[in-house]
Amino acid sequence: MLITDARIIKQEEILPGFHRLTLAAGEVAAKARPGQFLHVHCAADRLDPFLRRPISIHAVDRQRGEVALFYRVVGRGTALLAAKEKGDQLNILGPLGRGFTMPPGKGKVAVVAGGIGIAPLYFLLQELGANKISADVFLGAATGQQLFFGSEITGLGHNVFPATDDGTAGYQGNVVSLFARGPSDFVYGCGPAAMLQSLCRVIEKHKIRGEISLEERMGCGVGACLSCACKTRGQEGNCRYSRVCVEGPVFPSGEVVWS
Amino acid sequence: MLITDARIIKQEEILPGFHRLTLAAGEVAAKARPGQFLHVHCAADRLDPFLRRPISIHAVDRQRGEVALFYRVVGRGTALLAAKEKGDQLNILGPLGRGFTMPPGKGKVAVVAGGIGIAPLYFLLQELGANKISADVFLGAATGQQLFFGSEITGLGHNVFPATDDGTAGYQGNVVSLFARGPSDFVYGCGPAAMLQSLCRVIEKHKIRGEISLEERMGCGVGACLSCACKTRGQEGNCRYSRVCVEGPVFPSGEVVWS
Amino acid sequence: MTPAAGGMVNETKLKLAVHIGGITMKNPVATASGTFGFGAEYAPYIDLNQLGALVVKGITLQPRAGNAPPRLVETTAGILNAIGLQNPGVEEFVDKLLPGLAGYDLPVIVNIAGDTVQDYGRLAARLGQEKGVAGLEVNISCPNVKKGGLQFGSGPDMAAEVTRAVKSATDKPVIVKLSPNVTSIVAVAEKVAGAGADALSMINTLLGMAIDIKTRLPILGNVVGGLSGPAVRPVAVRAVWQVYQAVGLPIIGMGGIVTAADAIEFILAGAGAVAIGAANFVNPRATMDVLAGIKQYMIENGVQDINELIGAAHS
Amino acid sequence: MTPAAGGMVNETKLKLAVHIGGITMKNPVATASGTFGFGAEYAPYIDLNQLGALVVKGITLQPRAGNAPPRLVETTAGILNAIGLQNPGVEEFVDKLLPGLAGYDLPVIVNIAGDTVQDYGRLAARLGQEKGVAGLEVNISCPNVKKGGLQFGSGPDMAAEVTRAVKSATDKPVIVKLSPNVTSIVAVAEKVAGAGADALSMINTLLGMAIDIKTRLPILGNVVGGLSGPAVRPVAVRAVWQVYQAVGLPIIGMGGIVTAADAIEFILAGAGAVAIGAANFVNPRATMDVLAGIKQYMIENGVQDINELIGAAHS
Ligand SMILES: Cc1cc2nc3c(=O)[nH]c(=O)nc-3n(C[C@H](O)[C@H](O)[C@H](O)COP(=O)(O)OP(=O)(O)OC[C@H]3O[C@@H](n4cnc5c(N)ncnc54)[C@H](O)[C@@H]3O)c2cc1C
Ligand SMILES: Cc1cc2nc3c(=O)[nH]c(=O)nc-3n(C[C@H](O)[C@H](O)[C@H](O)COP(=O)(O)OP(=O)(O)OC[C@H]3O[C@@H](n4cnc5c(N)ncnc54)[C@H](O)[C@@H]3O)c2cc1C
Ligand SMILES: Cc1cc2nc3c(=O)[nH]c(=O)nc-3n(C[C@H](O)[C@H](O)[C@H](O)COP(=O)(O)O)c2cc1C
Ligand SMILES: Cc1cc2nc3c(=O)[nH]c(=O)nc-3n(C[C@H](O)[C@H](O)[C@H](O)COP(=O)(O)O)c2cc1C
Ligand code: FES
Ligand code: FES
Repeated sequence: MLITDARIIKQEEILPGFHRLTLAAGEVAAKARPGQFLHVHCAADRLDPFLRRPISIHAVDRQRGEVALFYRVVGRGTALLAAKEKGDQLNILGPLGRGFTMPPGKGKVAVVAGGIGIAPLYFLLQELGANKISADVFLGAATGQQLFFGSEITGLGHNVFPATDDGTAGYQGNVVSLFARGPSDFVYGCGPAAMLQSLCRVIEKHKIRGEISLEERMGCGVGACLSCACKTRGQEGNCRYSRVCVEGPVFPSGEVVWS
Repeated sequence: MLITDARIIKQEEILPGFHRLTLAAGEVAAKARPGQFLHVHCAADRLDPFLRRPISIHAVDRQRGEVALFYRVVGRGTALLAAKEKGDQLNILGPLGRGFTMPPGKGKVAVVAGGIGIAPLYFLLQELGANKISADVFLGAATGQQLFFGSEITGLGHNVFPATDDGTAGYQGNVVSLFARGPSDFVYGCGPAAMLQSLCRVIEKHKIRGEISLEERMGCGVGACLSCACKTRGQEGNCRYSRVCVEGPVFPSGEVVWS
Repeated sequence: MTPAAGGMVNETKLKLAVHIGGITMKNPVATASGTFGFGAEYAPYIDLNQLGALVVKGITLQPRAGNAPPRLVETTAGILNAIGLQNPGVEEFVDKLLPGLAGYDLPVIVNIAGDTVQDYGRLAARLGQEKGVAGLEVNISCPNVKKGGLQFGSGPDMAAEVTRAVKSATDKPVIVKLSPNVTSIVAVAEKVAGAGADALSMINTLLGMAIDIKTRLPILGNVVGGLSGPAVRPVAVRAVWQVYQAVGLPIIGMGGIVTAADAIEFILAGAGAVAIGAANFVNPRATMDVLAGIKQYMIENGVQDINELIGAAHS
Repeated sequence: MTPAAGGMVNETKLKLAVHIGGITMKNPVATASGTFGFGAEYAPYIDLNQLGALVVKGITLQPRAGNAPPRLVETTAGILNAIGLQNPGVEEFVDKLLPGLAGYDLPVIVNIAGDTVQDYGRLAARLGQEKGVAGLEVNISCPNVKKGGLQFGSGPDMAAEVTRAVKSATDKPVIVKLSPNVTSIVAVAEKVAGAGADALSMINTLLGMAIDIKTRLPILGNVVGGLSGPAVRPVAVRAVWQVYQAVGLPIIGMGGIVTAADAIEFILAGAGAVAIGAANFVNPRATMDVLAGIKQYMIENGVQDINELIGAAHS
């Protein structure tokens, strides 16, 4: 819950359109939990684009007081972010939101990432690794090139199972289908809405449990504006709109109501 | 009447807040006449600020195909312009407007500049010099430091008479009062509205002739929107609104109706 | 409606022509009145023949001097203007300006404004005689004049009366230009349609103002002015959407269009054509860039005929 | 009026307090309803005690689920929202949320909205009993709900009826929040004043919409939404200017305020206080930054008492 002018330490274009940005932000690094996000002011010198952009915390180095973001350039805000250079300041709000919880028992843990969905999951994998929990990581991408951070994830003590739409690497097809072949006891997921919906179906079918990280257009990022509504099911089965920025972005898979 | 993406060759901060910008723009250099202006897109990548900014053509080097602007940072547009660097592109529209005419006879020529008003007059002095016409140049500024281009103007074959509000250089006081001590036969003026108005009074009183360059807020810069209205007196003494961007920015001193 | 699956489009056979209340435009891109002068001002920058239509500056019966400066102030992503309908009057327009446009192959639409209902009728009668005039755009929505202007556009009945006066004075197609400064633009549109308008255009500017905190005075000579530019686009798209849903007339949509994507948003909302206003000031080739972008969108999305897109967002 | 010549101002004795229809604000900076939650959301970022007033999210009699997402879309220098008045209902508000605000030293203004005139009266009666409520802001201008909302704000008579219903149900100060989506905001303001309102606030959002050109569908779940942010500021300043000139009530001005300069523009136009809306999203400390900038302006311009600036642009 900080407003920080963080210095950019590194801006790497990992693939055209995919950037990793490393910030010097000691307090944020100390506080951040996997699944939380930063509300980033991509262009503090202008009124258009007007709003901040939510970007997950991708990796944290508490020793060095560094926080990394991993993002895809899809519009004006992310393009402005990508234009920033080492040494520039970036105004960030956060860490915000409810992150992932640690796996409840000793069961098998899986992590399912679709495309840029690996962004918050990587930080989770860092934490799981630090807690000596080894996960099966299902990495999905359009094409082999976009299977990011495979070796780093292995290095953290996890097993990587790649899937690509075009079959250029690993399993050819949908990453959820790959995961569905031998589901685990607890699953973490992040990726496009359609992928998460089918992941939730698999989770339900196999009566296991999981947590998924959602996206919605955000205004404030702090729970004040009610813009980031996502339909959820309460204890008693009644539906309501929850705020992705405060009650999420991570939700127990069973809570999310898909339309 | 060109739209050009011109390369910035030089961006010099002559004094804090006062910049000279040199552009590679051969066609513009070839066409430009003293007193004309460019309609400059200070930030082509954004919608805010939205409009172009009119800036006079300050100097031209036809051989090298270069055009220089001299401007003061007063707001967002000029601040964005000042942030541009050598090698950047600048989108310019022009040369636009009606410039100065050459002196009608063999009489004594004076040039009266108030502050940043020297911007278009310098190009005029280049042309007068090239035509072997030597002018008395009355340079006014708030303080001695801001008496720009004195030695260059002498180098062009003119006589410089400085005036400063604080007396740190030359005559202490208003540049128009200095000029009024021995008015010439034909006068060119540019500067703040109040200064031009008093210059016009002197011109009228001494029954001489002159041309002054006006400013008004501009939309299109090409005569289409009627934003840049300035009250003028026609042949028959009737008043109407003229367009500073097309009928001006240079007007015969007697045509301007001051309110 | 779901988009076509980016299929077979013959680029050379793209159908761009649209029909706006009896006026055929070779493509849907027009100029917005008051932002493009009388055409000649932009002829050095674009080939006017490539425009779908040229809508000229508002014309009144008598010459008008316009408002005292400043007439323009930039606001966030927009501009406020208070020109005050400066124009040479209809006679000088017909004598001196219209003939210059005869050489171009494009419909010339004349924007007209009056102080009284009779003025509108007289202007229509006078301009109705001119072969060079393809149609009239009736400006009942100018916020920058003391008399007339907005007053005609804000009451549905008054708007209908002006429409009838114009329609009964001429056989030329009549496009009525609506104001967004009303409680219900649909109510005005319905009455105007009932009064015989052939088409509608929208939006004129939003009433706004700006104050200089240094002088502590309003900036515009006229105190209030009309807001246009990208800032107002969402209001304009909504107006087109609502009116398209309620009224069967063709619509020329405008308000903040800068790019082809903006123009397509209007077309999907229900505009049969679009007009480019303030964007011309920034990019004198804006109309041509928008047109090129529309073509590209059609090719990429498998749209052979632009008419397929009109109102397509009403699923 | 010409500005004072930057004279003797005692910085420690700046007079910032303003009076809005019976509510004393220690400074003129409030929060805009719906953009600041119930205060707690921003407590980590600013000291709420420093605010002139806290205006909370719109409250209805019954809980409301709100509209289907997407509820927000960014436009050029603005945002469109269609939240649909999601709120826990007045009882839960009074039980769970209001007590949390008791510890703060600032007037809490509750924004209320109803489906019927009776709803407004009931809400006023219920909230009128609560000591923690300093005043009511009557939202007759929400464009994002099917029933009520804008419909109450667009007709002057309806607006007056709602005002009377609220006034007769409570002794608390009543601020009526006006919509810019009307032909004459002055006409509505006059009727509302006549019906007994203690103050006015303006503007609520402008009705707008956006269409996704890829899907060819409206972006917002509710199709249309309310436009706010810097884009609308000129419209809001104009509304304040016009109403200040015509009606004697204190005004809370809002719409696109981001900086202190923006706030001062509203105050010069006639606003006795200002509210910060969408700018909070970008800068959670926006209210505090605006307040600091107002103080600086006062010092630089020799203004000892903020009340000297209210309406000062009406020369
Ligand atoms: C909690 C959270 C965490 C996120 N983490 C990451 C991350 O780690 N890395 C990353 O690359 N992205 C992440 N995103 C997505 C990221 O916020 C958007 O890509 C970004 O806001 C787009 O901004 P832009 O200005 O570049 O695009 P815009 O120009 O705003 O939009 C580009 C396109 O995306 C659409 N769009 C924009 N925002 C959203 C949205 N919220 N939901 C659906 N469609 C949208 C627009 O309609 C448009 O088609 C996250 C989002 C949320 C809510
Ligand atoms: C024909 C012409 C030639 C010019 N030549 C030069 C030149 O050579 N060098 C130079 O430094 N400047 C020149 N100017 C002035 C220059 O255009 C403005 O300084 C510039 O547009 C300000 O832009 P900005 O975005 O920096 O300031 P803004 O943020 O737009 O405004 C800053 C301040 O200036 C005021 N302002 C802005 N534009 C005008 C205007 N046109 N008239 C009166 N007040 C205004 C604003 O209200 C504000 O107080 C010229 C103007 C014209 C019309
Ligand atoms: C400087 C200026 C002058 C205008 N003059 C007229 C006019 O004479 N008649 C008219 O109907 N509309 C006039 N308009 C309104 C435009 O035609 C158009 O409706 C409006 O600007 C919205 O489009 P835009 O946002 O693309 O500018 C004028 C607009 C501007 C900016
Ligand atoms: C997300 C959002 C929610 C809003 N909710 C309410 C509301 O519940 N009641 C109300 O009267 N106004 C509501 N408004 C309008 C604001 O209070 C304010 O009038 C408007 O946003 C203009 O101010 P701004 O431009 O500073 O945002 C809301 C605005 C936004 C952006
Ligand atoms: S973004 Fe404002 S409540 Fe979530
Ligand atoms: S700026 Fe448009 S007519 Fe001069």
